[in-house]
Amino acid sequence: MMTSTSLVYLIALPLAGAAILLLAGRHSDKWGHLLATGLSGSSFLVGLYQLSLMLGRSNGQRPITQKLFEWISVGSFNIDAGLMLDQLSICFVLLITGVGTLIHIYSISYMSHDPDRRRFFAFLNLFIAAMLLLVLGNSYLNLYVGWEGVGLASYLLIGFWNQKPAYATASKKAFVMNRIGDMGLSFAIMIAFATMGTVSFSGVKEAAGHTSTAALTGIGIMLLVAATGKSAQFPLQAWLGDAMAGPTPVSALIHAATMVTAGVYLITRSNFIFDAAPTAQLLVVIVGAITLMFGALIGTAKDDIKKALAASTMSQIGYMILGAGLGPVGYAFAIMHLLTHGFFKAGMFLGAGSVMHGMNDEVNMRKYGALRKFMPITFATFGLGYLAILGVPPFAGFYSKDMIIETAFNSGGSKGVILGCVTLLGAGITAFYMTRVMILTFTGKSRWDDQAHPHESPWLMWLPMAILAIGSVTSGYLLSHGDALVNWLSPLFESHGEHAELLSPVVVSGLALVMVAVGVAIAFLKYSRNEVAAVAPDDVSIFTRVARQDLMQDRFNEAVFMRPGQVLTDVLVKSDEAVIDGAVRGVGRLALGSGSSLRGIQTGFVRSYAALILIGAVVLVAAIWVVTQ
Amino acid sequence: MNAANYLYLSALLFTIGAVGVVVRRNAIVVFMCVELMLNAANLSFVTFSRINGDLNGQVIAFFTMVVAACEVVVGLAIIVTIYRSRRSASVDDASLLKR
Amino acid sequence: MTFTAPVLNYSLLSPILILLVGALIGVLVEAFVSKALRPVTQLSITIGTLVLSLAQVWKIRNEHSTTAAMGSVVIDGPAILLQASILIISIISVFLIADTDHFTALAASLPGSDEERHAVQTGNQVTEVYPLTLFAIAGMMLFPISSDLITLFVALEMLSLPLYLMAGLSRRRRLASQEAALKYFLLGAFSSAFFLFGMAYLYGYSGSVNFAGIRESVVGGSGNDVLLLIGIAFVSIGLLFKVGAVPFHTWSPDVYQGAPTPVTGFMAAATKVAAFGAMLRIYYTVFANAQWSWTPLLSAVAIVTMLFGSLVAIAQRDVKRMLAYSSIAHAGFLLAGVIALNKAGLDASIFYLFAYGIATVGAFAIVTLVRDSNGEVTDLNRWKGLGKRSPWVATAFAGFLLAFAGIPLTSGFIGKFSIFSAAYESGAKGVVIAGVLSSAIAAFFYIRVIVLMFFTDPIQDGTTVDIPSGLTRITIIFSIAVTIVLGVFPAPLLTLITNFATFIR
Amino acid sequence: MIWLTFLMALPLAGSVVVAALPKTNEKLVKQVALFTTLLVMGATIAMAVGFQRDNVELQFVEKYSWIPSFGINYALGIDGLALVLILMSTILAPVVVLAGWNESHGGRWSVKVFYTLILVLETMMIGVFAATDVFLFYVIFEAMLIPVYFLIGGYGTGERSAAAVKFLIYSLFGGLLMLASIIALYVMSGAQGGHTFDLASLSHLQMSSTTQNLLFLGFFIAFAIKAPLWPLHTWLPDAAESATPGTSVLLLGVLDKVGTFGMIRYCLTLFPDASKTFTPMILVLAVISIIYGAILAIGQRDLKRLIAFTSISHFGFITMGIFAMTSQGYSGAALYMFNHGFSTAALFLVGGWMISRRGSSTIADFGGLQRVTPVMAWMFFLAGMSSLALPGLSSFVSEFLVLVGTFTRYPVHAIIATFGIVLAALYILIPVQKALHGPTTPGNENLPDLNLREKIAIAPVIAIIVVLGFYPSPLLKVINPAATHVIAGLGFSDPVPTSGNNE
Repeated sequence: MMTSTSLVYLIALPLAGAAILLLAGRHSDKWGHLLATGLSGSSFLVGLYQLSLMLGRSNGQRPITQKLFEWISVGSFNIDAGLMLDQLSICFVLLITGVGTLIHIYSISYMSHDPDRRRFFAFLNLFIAAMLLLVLGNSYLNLYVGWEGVGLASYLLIGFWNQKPAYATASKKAFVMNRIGDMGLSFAIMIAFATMGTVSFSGVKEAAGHTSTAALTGIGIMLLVAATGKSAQFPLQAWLGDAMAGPTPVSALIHAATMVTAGVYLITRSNFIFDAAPTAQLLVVIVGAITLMFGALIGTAKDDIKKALAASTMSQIGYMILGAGLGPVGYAFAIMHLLTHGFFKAGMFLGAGSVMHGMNDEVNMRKYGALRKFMPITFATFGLGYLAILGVPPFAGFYSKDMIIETAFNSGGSKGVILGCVTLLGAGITAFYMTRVMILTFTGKSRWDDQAHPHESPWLMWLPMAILAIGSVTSGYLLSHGDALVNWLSPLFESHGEHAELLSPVVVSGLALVMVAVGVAIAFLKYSRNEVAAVAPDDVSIFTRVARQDLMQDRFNEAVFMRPGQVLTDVLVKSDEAVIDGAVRGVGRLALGSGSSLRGIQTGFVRSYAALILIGAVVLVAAIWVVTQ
Repeated sequence: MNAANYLYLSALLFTIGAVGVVVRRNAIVVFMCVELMLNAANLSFVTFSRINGDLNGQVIAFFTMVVAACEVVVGLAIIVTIYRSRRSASVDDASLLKR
Repeated sequence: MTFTAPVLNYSLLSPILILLVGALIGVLVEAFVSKALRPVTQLSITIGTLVLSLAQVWKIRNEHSTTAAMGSVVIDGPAILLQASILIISIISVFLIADTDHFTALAASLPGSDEERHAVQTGNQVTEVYPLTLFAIAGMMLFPISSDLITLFVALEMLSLPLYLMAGLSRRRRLASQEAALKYFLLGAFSSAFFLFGMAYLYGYSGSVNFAGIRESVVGGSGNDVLLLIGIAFVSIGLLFKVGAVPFHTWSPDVYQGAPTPVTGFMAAATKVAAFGAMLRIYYTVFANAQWSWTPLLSAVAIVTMLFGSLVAIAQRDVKRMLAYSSIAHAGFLLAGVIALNKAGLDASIFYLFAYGIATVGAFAIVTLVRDSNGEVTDLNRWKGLGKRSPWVATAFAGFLLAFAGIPLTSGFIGKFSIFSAAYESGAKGVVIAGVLSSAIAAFFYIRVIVLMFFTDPIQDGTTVDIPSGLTRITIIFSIAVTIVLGVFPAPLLTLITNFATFIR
Repeated sequence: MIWLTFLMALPLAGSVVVAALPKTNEKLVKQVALFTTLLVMGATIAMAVGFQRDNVELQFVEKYSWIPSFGINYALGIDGLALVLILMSTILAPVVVLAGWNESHGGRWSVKVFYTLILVLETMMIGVFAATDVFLFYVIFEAMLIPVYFLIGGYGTGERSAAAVKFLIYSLFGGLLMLASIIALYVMSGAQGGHTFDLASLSHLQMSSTTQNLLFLGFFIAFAIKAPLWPLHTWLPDAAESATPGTSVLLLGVLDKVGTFGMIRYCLTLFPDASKTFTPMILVLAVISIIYGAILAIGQRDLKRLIAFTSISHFGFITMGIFAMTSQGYSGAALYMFNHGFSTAALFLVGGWMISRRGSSTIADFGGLQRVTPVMAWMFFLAGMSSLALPGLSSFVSEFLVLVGTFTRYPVHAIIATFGIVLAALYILIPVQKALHGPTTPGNENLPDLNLREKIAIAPVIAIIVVLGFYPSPLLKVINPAATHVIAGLGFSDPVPTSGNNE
């Protein structure tokens, strides 16, 4: 592989930004946000430059690496701090830095009133750096560093307003649940090292050929666990909803566009493992399918605009995971959906942010309504994102999502049918809840109270929204035009022969559109016709209630993990004091007790002393007798 | 007559003395019992010197008497002082120091 | 039969003779010198005698002989070392005894009688304690070098009788002091009766009063073992009583507490050296070849003694009694050295005796300093916050305690290590284990005292630490110095002992 | 050049000087102490530069006869491991002095005594790692207790004397068991060609497996008490709770390392077979310590106790790495000892500052500090992150090495231990949330933030934590040769990857 010397700048620039802003402290309040934005932007430029170089090279020559220094080297465990840029990672680099920069710009205005804006930008830069390390690391261990780095950044940003206890708790929850996933990643690395003696992507890819399926399955499953943690997939999805505690730009960047998609990256990157471990691959698909329904269902019941979007994110990533689980045919489409989703979901989050901005941070959609007139640009950009996620041609979602649905159908056998139906159904439900969001927010009568003075956001905010909107319109077409992305990525995946087509693309699109139409229609009947209650009605079906509580995920975790854990902790704390320490103290008391009881021998009467001596004498004589016989 | 009998006698005397020390209360009597034990030992010395046909045993007996005499001096001094200050020669009364 | 005049090698006996002469002069001084001058005269005579005697010991250090007194004493390496130790310990103890405030003005007077009060007021202080001390020391010097039964017995009584009296000389709590004397005397006499009886049987077994003779018959194995065994058992009782081993220890706590503290210190230190010295000689030379009979018993006694001493010490509330029990535990450790029955054991025991003796005197010296209006305060609860009152005294005491506990960098540790390794080498693993265990237990109460002194706040009850007199100060400084030096650079002394200590038979 | 003796002499001389200074001039006392410790640090670094990395033999060897009659020598010498630990100790010393500038006030005795004890302790800290004569090691091992005992009992808070006694009794007990073993070794050496305490020659002793097992236990229990390993740990939380932060740093950061160091230096070297025999049992204890310590840390209400329990968990990792008998495990453990020193130091020092400002060590009494004292809050957060082994910080490297190294030979233990990292997230983030986040609790509104001295004190610690996270090679290069040497000496070699056999 070709080596490069400039990859490090991709990471170094934002990292420097974070360092400067954090160390300079208050001194950098004036210019901190500008510096951060600039650095993120320049990192984007470096990315573009690398892309141009890469385009200039032939397929085989495209991946490049850079060894920074020897990181850990003990016995046969040798890890270099090394970077690798290939067709897959460049997509992420551009997405991260591109969307990242836009969101930097957006935040300049969005956070302008926050006293800690500088710190916010420092964290954003930190995140960019960590995320880039995640996608650029040339071994699982380097990836691990970025993996937990983004976790840290996300923790810091979710808890950015951690003076609110609820927010602090949310950030903690996110970190801990992510750590569970990370544990999976470290297991995967350990197994890989134990079985293959290496943990670098290239090494593992090479060794995967002659490694037992059992080991590969183990690694695969553990990687999946990691992915579920980071990408809020079932069963580790519970943190994402609460993560909306963070400032909206954060939700847009980290919890919609980039970080949460890291799981998809991990699985795609590890294609050589999953291709060789069918069981693991099947599990991936199952997790994806479950999650996409899970998220969609939650989405239908949320009144908090950000949580609705979060649920949708969860569901969309479900699509991607599912796609990635479909093997070589699916990887490219998963990535494509990831990119398009990056655009339209980020766009919609920013839109939501802009709405909140205008409605002094009100998030309850039941308190919105008729905002179309007051914030037209927001409405427009959000609307385009809406069309994109619905998958209406020719918007981005149409290409990427339908591809996944089609591949699902064509993945063969009953599996294919089931998956296809699930994805179709998901599309329908998506249409329903997104329409609901649109209606509740922008149309109908206004339901807000007097304090709210809805107004359009300043250009610094709508400009990024506009750009992302353009992306959500065009990206799908551009990426799939002449299978651009598929061909671009194909060298990375050993593609097998195409499956027998169950349904033709046209049919799939047709079905999908029908489903969407149905979803939209239902939403219209339910919300547009009759009045929307300003407060969530209680006389709702049990289903709605459950959905409002995120399908009981928190209740479940609480009952199964937290409560028993707390009990165990209390018991141990008490027993440590009572049993272990008690035993020690017991020995002490025993010594003291026997001591004071032996004191009794010393009666003070000389005759008893003499008696003792006499007894001693007798015993001694007797003993010497016994001994010598 | 078999010399061994003298040994049995001395052993008997010694035992009587030892038991006496333990059972008697009066300091003087206790002390006399100790003297009895010493003389029991003397008896054995003499007997053995007879058995072994060697004079050292008898010499020791003399030494022992002298030493015993010294002990009497010291002993009586102590017993008398304590009797004067306590108005009692019972060893059981002297039990301030214990445990 | 013809009478052959005894041939005595006076120079070799001179250390003891000097002491006896000094003692006699002391008696005369007591009779004829005026009250005012007596204390200082007596003190100077005593010190002078001791130093002179020490000098003599130094002079004869290389002249080894078994015929110094017609074979009834033997002068050899161990003898020299032990005598020197006894003399050094005695000198620093006499410095404490010099503080007449501890001693009754008139032993003969009734406690609380006008007679006594008058004696105190007029400063009519009798000083018979000095000659008594010298007599005792002479006995102690003789005990470990005597090599026949007569001398052994006489020496035993010579060192015991004066101590009986000295125990009763306390100025305060005289009843207790007299009681101590009584108990010590009765039990001492009782045990020496056993001792004598045992000697009789040894004589009966071997037909010889001389150690060499007895040893020969033990080696030869001829003769009636029953006599030998009874002899060993009873002689052991006498010796074990003197060293205060369980179950023959009962006298020591009471006597230690009742006796005047300087005497206690002297007794605890010097008597142990003398008694163990004699014990080592007897077991290493006379009984060596009968070890099959006595090592098991002595091991058992040693184990019981260590554990008992340490355990009971935990429960003590009186510092002197605590030290008494700790000395019982140490007697157990020292017995391990006797059991070892090898060169290492001998060396270790001698080192241990010296180190322990010095530290003991130092510890009791400090006990003499903690007082209130009516004399010493030995109740540990009133030692609280001593570290605040007078840090240096408390620190010194802590030093001695750490030495007793066998913490490294103190003489106690080297001693413990050497004696345990010797015992282990001879295969007495059980004793070593018990020793380690009891050291752990012992650490308990030594540390408790340190906590009392340093980590608890003083209670205002008139407990004070009076400024040590010059002599006491010398004692304390000397003993702490020795304790530390022997902990850090024990090499010179150890080498000296190794080169010196071999019994000649 | 007699480097090691020189290193040991420096602080000792310093302590003499300090002791000689007037009690009243506290400022001068502190300055002298700080200067001395800095000097020692400089000297150590100078020595470290001269250390030959690839040489597995002991270096800077010194040997003088001390007690010939027992064949005891004053013998010093260091390998990579010892060097690393000595470096850690001597770097931590000035940090502690500077960080705890005022913690000696309000003690039972004068400031002067405090620093005298600290300096004496530093001498012993160097000696205990440098000693190559078992007797010398034992002497220092035991003597070290005394200054620490007085530091805890004299300058601590709360139940300080009880805690000090508990600490001392525990340690003495362990020490005496070790003494028994040492005596046995000594006697056996005498039987096999001359009494000696020289570690190298003792390691060649012939002994029956029973003897070896017993002697091993004697040593191991002593070290397991120091380290401390479950269930011999109960002294540590009390001690840490009562001791001053500085003392705690030296206690947990350095003294407890003597335990894990001893396991490598003495247990493995002297009793290779017994070590193998007991490995399964020890690994179980280690894993228990990891999980148990973590869970109890989660359950603590007192900040200092919490930190103490996290250390128990970390010592579990170290022990596991040592007895995994792989080069990764060993190097990981060795590196862990170093890193733990600094992350614990950071936690204790910053925690100590928080406590001294708030006047309480109950976590619930804090709250919202991030808004009141941002710098202090961030330092605490960073320290916490390094304690939960966040990648990019030093402890991650060591922890992961330990896990990987263990996994290759004992997968089950490694897997269970890995759950520790989730618990770690909890035991760090819970106090972080309670103390730093949320609304500012009444009474904390105007706590002062870190002053310049404190910033200077904590800066190097944080720097080391971060730098070693990305670039641990310098240390690893020093440790690795020793690692392979020891592992090979035990007749182990790293397990080979299984792949390739299943084609």
